[in-house]
Amino acid sequence: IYEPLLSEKDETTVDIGANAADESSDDADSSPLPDDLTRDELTLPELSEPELARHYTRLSQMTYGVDSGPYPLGSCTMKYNPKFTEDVAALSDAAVHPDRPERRQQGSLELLHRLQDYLGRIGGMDAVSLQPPAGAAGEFTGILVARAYHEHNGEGHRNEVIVPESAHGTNFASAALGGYDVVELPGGEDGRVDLDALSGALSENTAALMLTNPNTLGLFERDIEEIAEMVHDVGGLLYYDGANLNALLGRARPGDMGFDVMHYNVHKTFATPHGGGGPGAGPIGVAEKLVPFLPAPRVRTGEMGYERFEPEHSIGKVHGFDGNWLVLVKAYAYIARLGDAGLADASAKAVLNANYLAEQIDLDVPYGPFHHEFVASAGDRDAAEVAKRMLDYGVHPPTTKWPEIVPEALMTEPTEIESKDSLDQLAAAFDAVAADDAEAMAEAPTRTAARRIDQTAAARDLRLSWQTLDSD
Amino acid sequence: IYEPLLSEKDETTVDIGANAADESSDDADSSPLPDDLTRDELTLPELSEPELARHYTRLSQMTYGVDSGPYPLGSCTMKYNPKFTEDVAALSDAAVHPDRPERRQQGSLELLHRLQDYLGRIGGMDAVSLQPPAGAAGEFTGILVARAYHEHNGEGHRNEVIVPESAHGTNFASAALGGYDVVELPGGEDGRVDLDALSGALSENTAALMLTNPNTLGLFERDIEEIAEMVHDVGGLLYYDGANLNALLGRARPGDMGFDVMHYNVHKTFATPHGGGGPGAGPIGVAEKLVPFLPAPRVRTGEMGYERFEPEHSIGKVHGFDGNWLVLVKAYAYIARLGDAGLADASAKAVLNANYLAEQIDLDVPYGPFHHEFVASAGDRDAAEVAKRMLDYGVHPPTTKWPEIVPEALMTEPTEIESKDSLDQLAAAFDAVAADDAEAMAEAPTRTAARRIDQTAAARDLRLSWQTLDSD
Amino acid sequence: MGDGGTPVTRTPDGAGSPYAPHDDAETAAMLSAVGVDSTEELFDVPESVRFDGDFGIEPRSERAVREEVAAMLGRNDDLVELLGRGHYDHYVPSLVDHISQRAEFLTSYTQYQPEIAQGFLQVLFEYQSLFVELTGLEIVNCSMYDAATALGEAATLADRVRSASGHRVLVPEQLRAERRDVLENYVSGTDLVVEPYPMADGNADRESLADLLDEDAVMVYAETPTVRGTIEEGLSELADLAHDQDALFCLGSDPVALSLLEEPASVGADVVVGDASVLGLPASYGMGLGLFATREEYVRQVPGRLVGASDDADGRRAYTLTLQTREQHIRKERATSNICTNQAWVALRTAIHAAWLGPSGLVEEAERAVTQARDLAARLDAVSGVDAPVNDRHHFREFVARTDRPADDVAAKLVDRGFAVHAIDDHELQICATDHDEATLDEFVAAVEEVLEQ
Amino acid sequence: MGDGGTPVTRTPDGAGSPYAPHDDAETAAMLSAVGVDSTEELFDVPESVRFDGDFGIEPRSERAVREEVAAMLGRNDDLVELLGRGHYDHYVPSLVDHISQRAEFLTSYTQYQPEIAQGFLQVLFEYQSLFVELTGLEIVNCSMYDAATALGEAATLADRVRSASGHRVLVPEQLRAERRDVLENYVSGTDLVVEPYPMADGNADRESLADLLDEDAVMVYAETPTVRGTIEEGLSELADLAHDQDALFCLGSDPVALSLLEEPASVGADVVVGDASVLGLPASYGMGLGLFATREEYVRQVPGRLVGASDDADGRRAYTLTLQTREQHIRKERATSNICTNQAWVALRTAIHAAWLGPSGLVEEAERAVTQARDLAARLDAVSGVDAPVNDRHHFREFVARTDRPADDVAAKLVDRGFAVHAIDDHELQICATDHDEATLDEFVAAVEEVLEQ
Repeated sequence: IYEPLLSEKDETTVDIGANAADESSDDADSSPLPDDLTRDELTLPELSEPELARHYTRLSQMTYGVDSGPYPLGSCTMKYNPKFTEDVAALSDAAVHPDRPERRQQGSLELLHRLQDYLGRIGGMDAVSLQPPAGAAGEFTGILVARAYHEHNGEGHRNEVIVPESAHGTNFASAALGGYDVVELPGGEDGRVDLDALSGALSENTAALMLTNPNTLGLFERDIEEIAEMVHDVGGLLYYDGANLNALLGRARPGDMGFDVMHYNVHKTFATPHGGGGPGAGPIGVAEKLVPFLPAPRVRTGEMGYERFEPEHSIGKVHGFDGNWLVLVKAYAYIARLGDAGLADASAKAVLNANYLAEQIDLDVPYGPFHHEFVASAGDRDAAEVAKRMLDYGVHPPTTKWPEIVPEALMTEPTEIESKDSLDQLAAAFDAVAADDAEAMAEAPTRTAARRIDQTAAARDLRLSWQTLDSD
Repeated sequence: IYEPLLSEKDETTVDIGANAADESSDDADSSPLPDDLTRDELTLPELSEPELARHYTRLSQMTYGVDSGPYPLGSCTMKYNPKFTEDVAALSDAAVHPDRPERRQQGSLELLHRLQDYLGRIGGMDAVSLQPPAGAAGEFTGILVARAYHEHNGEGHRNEVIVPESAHGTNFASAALGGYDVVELPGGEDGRVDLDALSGALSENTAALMLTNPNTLGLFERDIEEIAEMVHDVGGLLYYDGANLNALLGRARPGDMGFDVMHYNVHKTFATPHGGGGPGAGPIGVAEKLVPFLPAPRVRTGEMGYERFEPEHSIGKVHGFDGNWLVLVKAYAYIARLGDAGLADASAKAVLNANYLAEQIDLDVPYGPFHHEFVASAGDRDAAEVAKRMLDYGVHPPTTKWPEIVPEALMTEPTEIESKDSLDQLAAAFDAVAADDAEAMAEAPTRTAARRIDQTAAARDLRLSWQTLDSD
Repeated sequence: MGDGGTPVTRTPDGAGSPYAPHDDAETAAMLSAVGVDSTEELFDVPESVRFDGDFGIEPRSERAVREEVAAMLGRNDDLVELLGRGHYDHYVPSLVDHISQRAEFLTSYTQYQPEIAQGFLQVLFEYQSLFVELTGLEIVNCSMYDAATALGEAATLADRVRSASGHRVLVPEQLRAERRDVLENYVSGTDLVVEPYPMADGNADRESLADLLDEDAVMVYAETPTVRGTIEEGLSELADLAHDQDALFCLGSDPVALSLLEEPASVGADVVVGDASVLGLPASYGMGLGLFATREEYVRQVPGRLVGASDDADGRRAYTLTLQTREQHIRKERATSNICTNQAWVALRTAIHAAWLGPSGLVEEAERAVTQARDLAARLDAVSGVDAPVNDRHHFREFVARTDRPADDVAAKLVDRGFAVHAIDDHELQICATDHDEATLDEFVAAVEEVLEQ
Repeated sequence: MGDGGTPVTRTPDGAGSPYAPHDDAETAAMLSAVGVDSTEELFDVPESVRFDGDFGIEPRSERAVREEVAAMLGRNDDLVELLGRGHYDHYVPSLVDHISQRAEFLTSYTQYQPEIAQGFLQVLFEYQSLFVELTGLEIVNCSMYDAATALGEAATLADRVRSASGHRVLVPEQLRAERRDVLENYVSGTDLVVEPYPMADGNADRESLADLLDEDAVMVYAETPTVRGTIEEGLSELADLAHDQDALFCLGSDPVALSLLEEPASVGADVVVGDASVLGLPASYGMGLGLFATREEYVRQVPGRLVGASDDADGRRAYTLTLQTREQHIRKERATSNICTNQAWVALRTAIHAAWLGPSGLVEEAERAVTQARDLAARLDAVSGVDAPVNDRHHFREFVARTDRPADDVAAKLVDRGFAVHAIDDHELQICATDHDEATLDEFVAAVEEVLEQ
């Protein structure tokens, strides 16, 4: 299976000035702009629609998605993306410009207002901003809100954000982007936050503790109330990373646990498609005291209907417009479809699936009890090789080698969409790989569109565009 | 690659009477019908949408379409199906019931009226009926119209329809379904109609001659005017099988050649998708003298706008409603997109492609000059085995073993949508197979989802439903 | 001005097919390889029949065509359709659209090369199996055009398989006229004649039918639900009457009704026909999907395509078209039918829709079709000047109501209020409810009240 | 009543997720394997933080949600939008929708396992290559969120790569306010400060900028087209001014404009940012696609994902994410950015749209954006009470018009006539034309005449 690049199919050079569209002008061959403002030529593939349709159809077939089979990437929450949400987002009335008068975009504003409300209820937060276009953007926004809060209270000296070592990498990066020093918190022996270590890390310089709950081992932080109290006692804020919220829907709410600010990953918890890496959306929710600092605009009901407004001490903006609108529409549709009971059942089945799968596989699975995910250990195998070999069994492997607290980690999150049969097949794939010999592992994958790809060469000899390729 | 049957994934029995939808009734468990009118139970797979999405996505990937690669099935005209025509057919205003008042379906009637008009101009025919839901249905309809015409003229004795041996099998079957005796006309040495043979076949019993032009060898019937005169001289009618119309758009029109009645295969010439076997649409066009016999209803403009009417001597109906509406919408969109010049270019490139490909391959290609298709001979190879081996080269093979006038025929119609590169690859596949050894041929295909399938066993040991399968 | 579109063509004069990929250099190279100077030389068409006019069809951009058709079809006024009589609007789940639009399914041809068509073949095999379950009959083909043509094919099958010669095909006098018209045409090339038998209160009048039947009868056709929406109550008796004369008993129905009603095989049906697109397609201006099921003994006389299970060279189960020797492309004028292109893609949609509903959903839909018709009829019956239902039967989806005022006039006034119903007789309306929500039906009942009170 | 829908759930109480496939028997078997009696036992949540309320969100059927959202969004009135200022409506060809809806693309994740993601990786590689051609820069990442966040990332990149320390980021005083706001937030964790430089007649005031620049400048940002739709005329000079102070020159543009205008690399751009979704998305309420391109020397400082070509074990070319050590999931707080989820699927749509247009189509679109703005401005200029364009520059898509009457009032009256334009100042309207057809623009000009004559 090999599909040539578009550039290998055609290369056409258009001379600028020779292709003027305005044929009614005196000189049909002249560009509408003076030469010094234009390029001389443009060279790109010029292909017909049938050729393009085949190109992209073939490429799609060389890509594995949730609709291809199990996709148990830990912390990524690869749920089924209901087809109807695509039709909802494709409604022509959704295709409007945000600068039209507010009176003439009441539909969009209403949807945003309702979604703000839904997310607030689900997270137990007092207010929600839908603007952040991804989870990491939500983290960054939350950090900015926390910083604005501290500065507003004359506590601008707080310069540290505490992040557990098992946290998602974005937590560290988002805190750093927000100007904070990151204090890494070592994990406790039970895989959860070590209260002593936390105590040692907390200080008058603590701006916030960022926590994922359940954490990346799938473990609920049982001491969450005490943690919240400790953080609040030193004047810090408690941040909830929503990546694992699918574990708790209807069972516990970050707001009720004492979190002051959180982000939601709607492309995880609320099943909007991951799209090969994005777009997602990372709305944030905050407790009352942080509401005045939220990004602008938010949406509220006014006398004329729905309207935008700027919170009193708003941090300003984190996206050029209102965030990833189409994603928000899909998230609304998903939440509306499931309702209370559906959301609660999604979590129940997600947690059941993780526990069942952990039970079925032969590998060592330390810690527990698990919620939506677990981390198995490949033992004396290289987890990355195990993953490659799993590809040969027709499934997507787990997240590998992370969190580092488990040696040769296989971080596994089946989500609620897998049936028992599917989990049994997935377990069989795990076990088959565990039984494979070293040669099979080293050779893997053998049944995929491409064999093992040389990562080192890719990074050493950078070829990042077709312009860099030798014509081979 | 293997995907279990739905029935192998789940089997759920619903007891009738235990599942009443009307929960407000006194007895929620009772069926709304008396027992003697209902079945006792229903057993079918009960699966969730994620499971179904995967099932069908996987099955789709085990299916080769035009968007997968070259599909040069002779006489099938596998053109690219423009994506936008799907969006046009999916318009919610297209989803109406035909029994609504005519005043309230002016949009649908206008589209049908315009399409009648377009097809009439393209075929050079005086009137068009859009009702036949497929090419063979069009043939049958044309035969009924011809019969009605003869009967109306007191010539009900005419009981023979002449069909060249190289004609599509549907011609024979449609004429027979219309109650006619089929007179098979042997082909001439040049692959075209033998005028002497035709002369011998024609008589006062001749109702019609059915002709494909260019014929299934891709050859234009150069003597078409003489043929028409001969048929008309004995009082017969000349029928045009539109399967190969893609060869002539803008170059020649059946009406101008003397044909009295024709069908159009919109799923061939006008690029509506074949959908794994249908639906298509087979509108018929007729010369003036046959107009009163067309199926009812047709569409015309009246005082109140567009209206349906029944032609004076209408044969009645050949479809329960108005034919394959969604297909007709797509055909309209395609014709409107291309216009005169686009249609003419489609034929030019279709003919160029066939001639170029015939030139490129190593196999013997008798007869000529070709229009949109040619028939190569596999020589001492079995054409069916050649086809199986071509699958291993990633292309769809031609139609095989037909027409029988060419030994081990490979009837090849690339259509205008293939690029030179694509044709070169297709030629390479032909030639590679020609060079393969007997073992490779016998083993083929080896690179497909299924290996060679046992046709004999399928017909001998009929298993036509999952109910007949042993649980294996 | 801005059209957001690619140029109509890649040929220099702006006049070619956007779906032909050739650029000038490629065309030139190909012409040279073929040995001609222009594509026109390749057309072996005598000058005398050359077409040198034009069609007068202007090419438009993709966007322009989309807007043109949208505007045109926009002239189909917004109406709540309470229409049925053989064509029904149902909500079709998004999954059906998304899967059926996948190019592999949509753009493939008939599965003549099964090794690269296993996916579509399996779907068709599953479609066949679904209807084996619903009908109890062993043989289901993978599609006819619609219910009417399937009925026509049933009659010619009856003609072929009946041991003794015979001529009469008996059909209900109350039958959608177009369905009978199509049947008449399908048998017009045979010796068969179509004759009506009387109905009693919406269902078959068994006594009259018994009187009409003789050994010249080839087939008896009945429907459940009938064209008036009634559920036929004496299917076994009808079958017995037919079988007593060595005639085939053919039943018309649909997959939603069959999910709840008696299994056709168990009441003696030899053939089941009907419109299967009540699942899979929304209202589509009458476009349908012809269901055709029959007994195993007639398998070699079945029209249309059959998918069978077999094994591949590795011994794994695989699917293929089978018994193709019945078909026109092999058997020519001795084929069981002329059908070639069928409705496979609609069958795929129907199979997906049925699978999405599952047996629970199918039964639920069917029971709703009964209760909703019953309840709506009762509500209309309460309106002064309306009697509903006219027939003292169980109904499915639809029913006939009698109006004191002329039905045409009532229907016209309802249309002005946004509701379309059938006016089938001077004082008879026919009303069909499928997925209409309660609020819509409330508005409809209110509109009927308003119109009748005028 | 009829809803045409599957039951909300498969759980017996009618209250579960329709996307969880478990039936009761399966759930029971799984619970038993795990060794608990109910799923609730699996939640290791202390009682004190257990949630025992409800959200108050009613589940609805698929069909009900579709209808609800359609009705809700229907309250976005029908308007002809002549709106731009950073977000543009373009016709998106059907091919883009059909391909991007293919489940393999839509439902896949970041390509951490490249062996089963070659297709998406190749599309992203082609996306990168497209912008390498359009910008002349060697490095293009495969997406930021939007133009504003890409600008923010450009500033932090400048901060990282500049040899000497410095603090000032100079941006046009005429800049979409939200874009500047985002930039301010992106640099708020650094020592950088954002300062405006003056504009002269819509373009950068080079003399004033030269006066403002000193060695403390880290980056100079300019746009072409500018927020007012003018085409910047002195890009090389701006770049020289920046480079004279060892500052990076960052240019904001978009793929359609870049198809016609000077190649950024050739005028000295070090970074190009912008909104690439002018291809690929129609108006989407501001949702976009952040373009980010830069010079090869900064490749290890680039934010976001990069796809590179490599070889697989069989020696065939294959694609993979590369240089991931820059990224947050490996480098944590020392990453070049916190971005993880990006806009890959929009990038795929943009790549398809651009490929569909091809170079001819791209240049044609760009030239149309120039001539259409020019012609529309001239027509409005002929209206009494309107001067257009205000800026004596070449324009791209949009331009500013001065109105004698208050702009707010004119805009409001135009909205009442169905046309939305920007009122950007007391007497300034901004008007943007993309794929509007001639008839629509005629109606718009007539509406302006009508409003101004009142």
